[in-house]
Amino acid sequence: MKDVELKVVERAKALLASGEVARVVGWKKGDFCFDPSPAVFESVEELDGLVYNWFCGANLSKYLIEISKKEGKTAVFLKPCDTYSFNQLIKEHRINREKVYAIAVECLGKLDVEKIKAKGVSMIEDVEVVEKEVKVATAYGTETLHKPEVLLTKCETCQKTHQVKDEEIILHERPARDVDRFAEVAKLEAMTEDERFAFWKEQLSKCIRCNACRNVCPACSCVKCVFDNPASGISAKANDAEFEEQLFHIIRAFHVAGRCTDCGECSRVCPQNIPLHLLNRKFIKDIDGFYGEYQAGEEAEGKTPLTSFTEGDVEPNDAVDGEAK
Amino acid sequence: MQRIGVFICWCGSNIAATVDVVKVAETIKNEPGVVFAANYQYMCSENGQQLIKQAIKEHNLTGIVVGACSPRMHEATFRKAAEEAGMNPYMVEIANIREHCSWIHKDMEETTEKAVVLVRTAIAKVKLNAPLMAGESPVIKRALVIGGGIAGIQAALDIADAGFEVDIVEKNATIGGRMAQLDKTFPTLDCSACILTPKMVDCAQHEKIDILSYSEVEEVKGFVGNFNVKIRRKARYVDESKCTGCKICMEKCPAKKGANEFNMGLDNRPAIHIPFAQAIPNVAVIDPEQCIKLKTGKCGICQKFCGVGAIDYEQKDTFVERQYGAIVVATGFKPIALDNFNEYGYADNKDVITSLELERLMNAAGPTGGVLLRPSDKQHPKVITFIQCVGSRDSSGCGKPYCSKICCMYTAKHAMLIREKYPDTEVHVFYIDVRTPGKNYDEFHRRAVEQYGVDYIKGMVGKVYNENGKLMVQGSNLIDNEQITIESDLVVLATAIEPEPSVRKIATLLTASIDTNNFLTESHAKLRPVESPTAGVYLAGVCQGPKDIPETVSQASACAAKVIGLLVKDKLKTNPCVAQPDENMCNGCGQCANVCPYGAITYVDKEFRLGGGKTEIRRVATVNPAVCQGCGACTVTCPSGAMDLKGFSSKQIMSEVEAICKM
Amino acid sequence: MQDVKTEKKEFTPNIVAFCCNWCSYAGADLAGSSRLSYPANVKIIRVPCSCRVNPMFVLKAFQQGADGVILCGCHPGDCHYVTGNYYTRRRMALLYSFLNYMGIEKARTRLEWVSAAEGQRFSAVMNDFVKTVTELGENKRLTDLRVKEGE
Amino acid sequence: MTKEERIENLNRLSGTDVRKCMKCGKCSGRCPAFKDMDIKPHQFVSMLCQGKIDELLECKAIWNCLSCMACVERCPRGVAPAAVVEAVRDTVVRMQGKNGIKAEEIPPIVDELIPQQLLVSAYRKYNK
Amino acid sequence: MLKIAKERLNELYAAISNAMELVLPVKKAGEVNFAMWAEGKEVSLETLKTVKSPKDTFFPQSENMMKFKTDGKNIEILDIRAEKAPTVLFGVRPCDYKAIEVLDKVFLADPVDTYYQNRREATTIITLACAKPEESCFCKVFGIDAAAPAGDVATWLDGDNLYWQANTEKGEALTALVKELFAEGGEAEVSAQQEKTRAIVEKLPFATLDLSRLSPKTSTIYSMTLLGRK
Repeated sequence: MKDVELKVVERAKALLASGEVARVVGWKKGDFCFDPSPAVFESVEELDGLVYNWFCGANLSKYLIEISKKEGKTAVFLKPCDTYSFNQLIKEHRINREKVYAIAVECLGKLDVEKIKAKGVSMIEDVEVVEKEVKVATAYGTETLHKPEVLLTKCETCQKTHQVKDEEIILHERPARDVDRFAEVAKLEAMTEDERFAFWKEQLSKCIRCNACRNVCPACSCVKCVFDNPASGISAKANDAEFEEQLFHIIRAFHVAGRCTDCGECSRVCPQNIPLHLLNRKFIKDIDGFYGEYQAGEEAEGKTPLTSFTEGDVEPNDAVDGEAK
Repeated sequence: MQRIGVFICWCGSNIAATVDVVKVAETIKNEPGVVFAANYQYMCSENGQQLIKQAIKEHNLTGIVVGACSPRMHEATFRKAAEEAGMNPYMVEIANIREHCSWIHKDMEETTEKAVVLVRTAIAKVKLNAPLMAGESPVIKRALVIGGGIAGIQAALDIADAGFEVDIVEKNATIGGRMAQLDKTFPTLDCSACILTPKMVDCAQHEKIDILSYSEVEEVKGFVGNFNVKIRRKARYVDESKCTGCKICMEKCPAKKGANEFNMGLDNRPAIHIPFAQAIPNVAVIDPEQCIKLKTGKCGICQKFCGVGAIDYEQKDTFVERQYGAIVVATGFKPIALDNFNEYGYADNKDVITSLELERLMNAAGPTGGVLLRPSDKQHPKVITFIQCVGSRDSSGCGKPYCSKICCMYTAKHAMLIREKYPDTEVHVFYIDVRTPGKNYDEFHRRAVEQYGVDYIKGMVGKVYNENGKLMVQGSNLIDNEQITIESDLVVLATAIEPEPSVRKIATLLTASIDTNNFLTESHAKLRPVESPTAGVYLAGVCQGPKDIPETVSQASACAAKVIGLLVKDKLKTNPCVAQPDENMCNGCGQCANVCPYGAITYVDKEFRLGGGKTEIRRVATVNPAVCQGCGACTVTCPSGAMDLKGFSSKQIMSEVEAICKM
Repeated sequence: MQDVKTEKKEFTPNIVAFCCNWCSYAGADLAGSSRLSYPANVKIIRVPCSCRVNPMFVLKAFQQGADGVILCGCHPGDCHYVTGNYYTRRRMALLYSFLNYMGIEKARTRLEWVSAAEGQRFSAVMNDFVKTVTELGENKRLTDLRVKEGE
Repeated sequence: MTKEERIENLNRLSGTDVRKCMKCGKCSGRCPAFKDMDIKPHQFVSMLCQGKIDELLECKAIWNCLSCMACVERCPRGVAPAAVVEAVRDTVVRMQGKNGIKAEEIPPIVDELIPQQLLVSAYRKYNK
Repeated sequence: MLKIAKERLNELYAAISNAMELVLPVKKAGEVNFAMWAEGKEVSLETLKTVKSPKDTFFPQSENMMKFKTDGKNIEILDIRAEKAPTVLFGVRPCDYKAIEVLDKVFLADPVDTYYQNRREATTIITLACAKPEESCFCKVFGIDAAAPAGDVATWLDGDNLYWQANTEKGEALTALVKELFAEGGEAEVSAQQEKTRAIVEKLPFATLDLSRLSPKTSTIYSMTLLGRK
């Protein structure tokens, strides 16, 4: 992974130095090795702080909404899943394509530090991954973990490829894999109504309305969100009753339905670890079932499933779990 | 603070019978914001409206709620009354406590409670109403008539006589429609062509009328007063301006085997032909499926013999785009197909014919030159049996559930004409009920029975079968409780009629609502029978329901009156309840334009001032109020709720929901 | 059927119906004028087109104590605004399936196409829907209990 | 069983709504067994509709009906006269307490006079 | 110093919640947060940090401030502040307790927030010392001794016992209620754990966090208000 990081830093410095771009969007080193955070680099010196390691899970495309409005071009590093969000934002005229230089960067899956800590590993200093083995160097010695167990949830079912690139930095080919990303959703659908209600009631009751999911979601980037707008009738800052917990997540999932690229950021950032991706994936599974395979963000133009129709669409009364019952 | 007046209508006893109107008015009196509450027998009456006007002035009300019948009935009335009293007409809300409450619930306590809730809901909405000004849009002083039958011709003539330009778009090569195929017409028995052709000539010569024959409507955009219609001029392969109608080409054309639709396929016609003698425009047309030149490239005889060089094999469909203020639909009808009725043996016996085919056989311009001969062996039929209600009044799914209304009269006409011309012919009519209502109709039918001795048998025919050359018509005679079989030479089926199938496409183009039998639905069965719910679209003739010629003509004139009433106006009030984006919240994401059926939404880059002197250019949506019809599809697609609908804003509907659920 | 006033007021559902102005509202009027009764706890809100109904309204209705929400519109192809009901059909198909996924009984939400000429059908649909929701009982899963107790 | 119950039972057994009949007589017009019937098919429908069932229960016609369904097939209002005849016949048989027909009883009574269809329908309906 | 066997903690919780409402770290759907205790709830004292800070009990995201009755046009307001039941906040980490102190400086300073005050007075805080601080802990920088927390009652938890030391009258009053469940002693085990904890705290990466890298203006505020000033 270090070779890729070197190439990333080198390209970033070259682009910035040559003046081809006015700034570079990447990940900045945090206090530890496992907490890099998205950052804008505007000078070559700053780029020393640029990192690309096993914990760079953040999706950078959303930051380009504001940054692409600035003068001059912006270079950005996009993992395969980020490119779908990038395309979707171009389709919605939120990012100005000409002002962005997209560098497709290789990704073999990112790690989840909470899962590593949950395995009892602490005082982490460095991480190295070889094939399926994760070697975690800590103050108490080196631990070896099995990669699939500590991957970010969104990477467990990832079959994504780069959709857009002006340049690419791919040194290792990713082995193709066949994973059913709807397995969890199907499991929930198989439950009885009461079980499903209990499951979601328990999960959503944890929600503290910190809006992290909304603030990180590329599809959820309204200039003024309906929950912040008192005139909308459903504006609320806190879930003071059970209904608000459901209302917030149902409306948010509905607003991104047909536009969500399943990038998994919402689940990654939720402090209460609510499996929010299972909500959006339900809509994706239904849309695929009712109206045919559709992956948001594959193209940068055209209509989404909710702004198009066919004469023979399924009737709502019999439409359940992707089929007409 | 809102000062709201509430008026509860008794509607005579329609509401007062099951709703305690006094109690409703009392309970509503102490609703927050209500300063005046009254109830009256007839709110929509003159002094009912006077009560409103007086209350507005006296209590200087800011909004009023009327608990009465459906808003679709009197919303306009109460809005006009409020306007005359100086209040903005859109500060009026109606609570439907008749159709949705008093008429459908029995228990007094329950209906009163519901009435209070419905009125409270209307109050919740009116509190959030904003005064709206109806916009205006220009009216294009030209009408379009789709269909050139008697309905279309009559409507066009009346409109043109009022001085407005009219375009008639006719699918076939000539106008005249179904009536041109008839021999005589009831109840006066005067010859159909004699009363139709003069009107056709008037149309042709009227400087205000433009006939677009052999053409179809391709696309309709816009709305009442501003329709933009694209018309496809199908290729005739004959130049209309040159052809003089001399018919030499018809004689010379070698491809004679085409089935002559005008004579219901009973005889043939050449590939190049003029449908019938008095055709308007009197111009030939080439049938591409039958013309040897167009199919194989050989021949071209008609071009050689044409004295004026009007034939042009390269002619292609052309498109014409025109603007209209109003559209009259007069697409007419056709007899239903009889595939589901093989018990009458129509498919396997040439001598089992439909009434329209009989019209052609009896018509002088028909295949037998007006002499009634059997299609099979051209013999004169001695015994003719008529069978009524073939396919009509049939709810089993094979036919049409409705009564086709005109068959009893035209069968009586046929029976009388046959008995009069050929007195030796035996005529029998199997019927379920003879339906001849109206002026001189029953007397007409009785003449057929009493003066011309037509044998009417009450009972339906079970089946018709061929036995050594004779047509055996087996049916029941309910009066004598017998099953009888009549040996007949000719069997005439009074076939059910249905609207022209192409009307379905036109209904979608005009967003005119249409029922399951393909008849266009009128705006109100009794009060607005000739208008479609879609503003600016009018219905004439059988496209709206089965009717005979007198009714069709009167409906056509009624349409003309309505169209003239519309075209006289220079400006039309447009619906003010249109979409309105809030630029500060708009993401410019383009989703709303995807769902707008009228293309009313466009995007512009606009400069916004941020804090500290900085500004920002953002792409925002704008709505053209003249084009937007206020459906609201865009308001739901817009995630941030920037797009809202005036008159039905999200906040208003939310407050209605809250008022309804508050017990 | 004996109407016992005294016995405990057994559960009567509270139903919110969104009806489109051109077809289903006219169908409701026709049901009224033909005196085709349906339970009084169905209350109708008029919207220009079925495509005007935002999932927020459906959820707001449930929050305020509705036990069932039904959305009526023109038959696909008959919509006065040409394509309005096609979008409604997709939106509600996804919303209803999603609510069911969240454990809300599917029978509480319903969409029916009723034309202006189908007064009979409108009354039949409403009677059937009230029966279904009554069997389901009070909506306890998607509601704001404080509103219910009149807090 | 009172008369009302009998009428109600007949309506239920026939599975058809006799009030939909518009009295056009097409069923009788198609009935091959019309001549041998004392009560004609259209009369079965109208008499059940008016509740005059006593004559129906004594009539001979219920045994002449071949169940050929010619009347049902073409009725323009979707009424099924043959089903009414069958309901009456069923009621008559039940009233007599006869318990139907066993398979082994059929061979001896088969001959070319009795239409094969009659036996099949008898077996289908009365083999309990 | 009192002590009680770990196995008997449930009895302690039951005893406390008879008298007052008991709020402590409860694990629900995989996450630990402060919630009302009830029989059968999974209490998780081992989890170092709950997702949300316990200060919520004093300053919740949303709370009913008043009730009103309407009949027709007139409205009647009902005050519900007095209804606050006495509460026990159990298992508060030393750093969270410092957070509460910071809030006190804001809400209890004039003009006093009566809602906050109402709750604060009705609540007895039982702090729980840390045994295994994590690498991201920086309590030392703010003068917090992870091994010897303040609060109405201080407690320590090791393998088999919970050690209990009341510090204030409120603490004494609560101790009186549940005294019979406890046994005397445990100072030795407590001081042993304190040594180990303090040793770990020294080695933490943020032990000597240099606040100056924050802009000078903010660092003075931190030092002035937080570091040990009462």
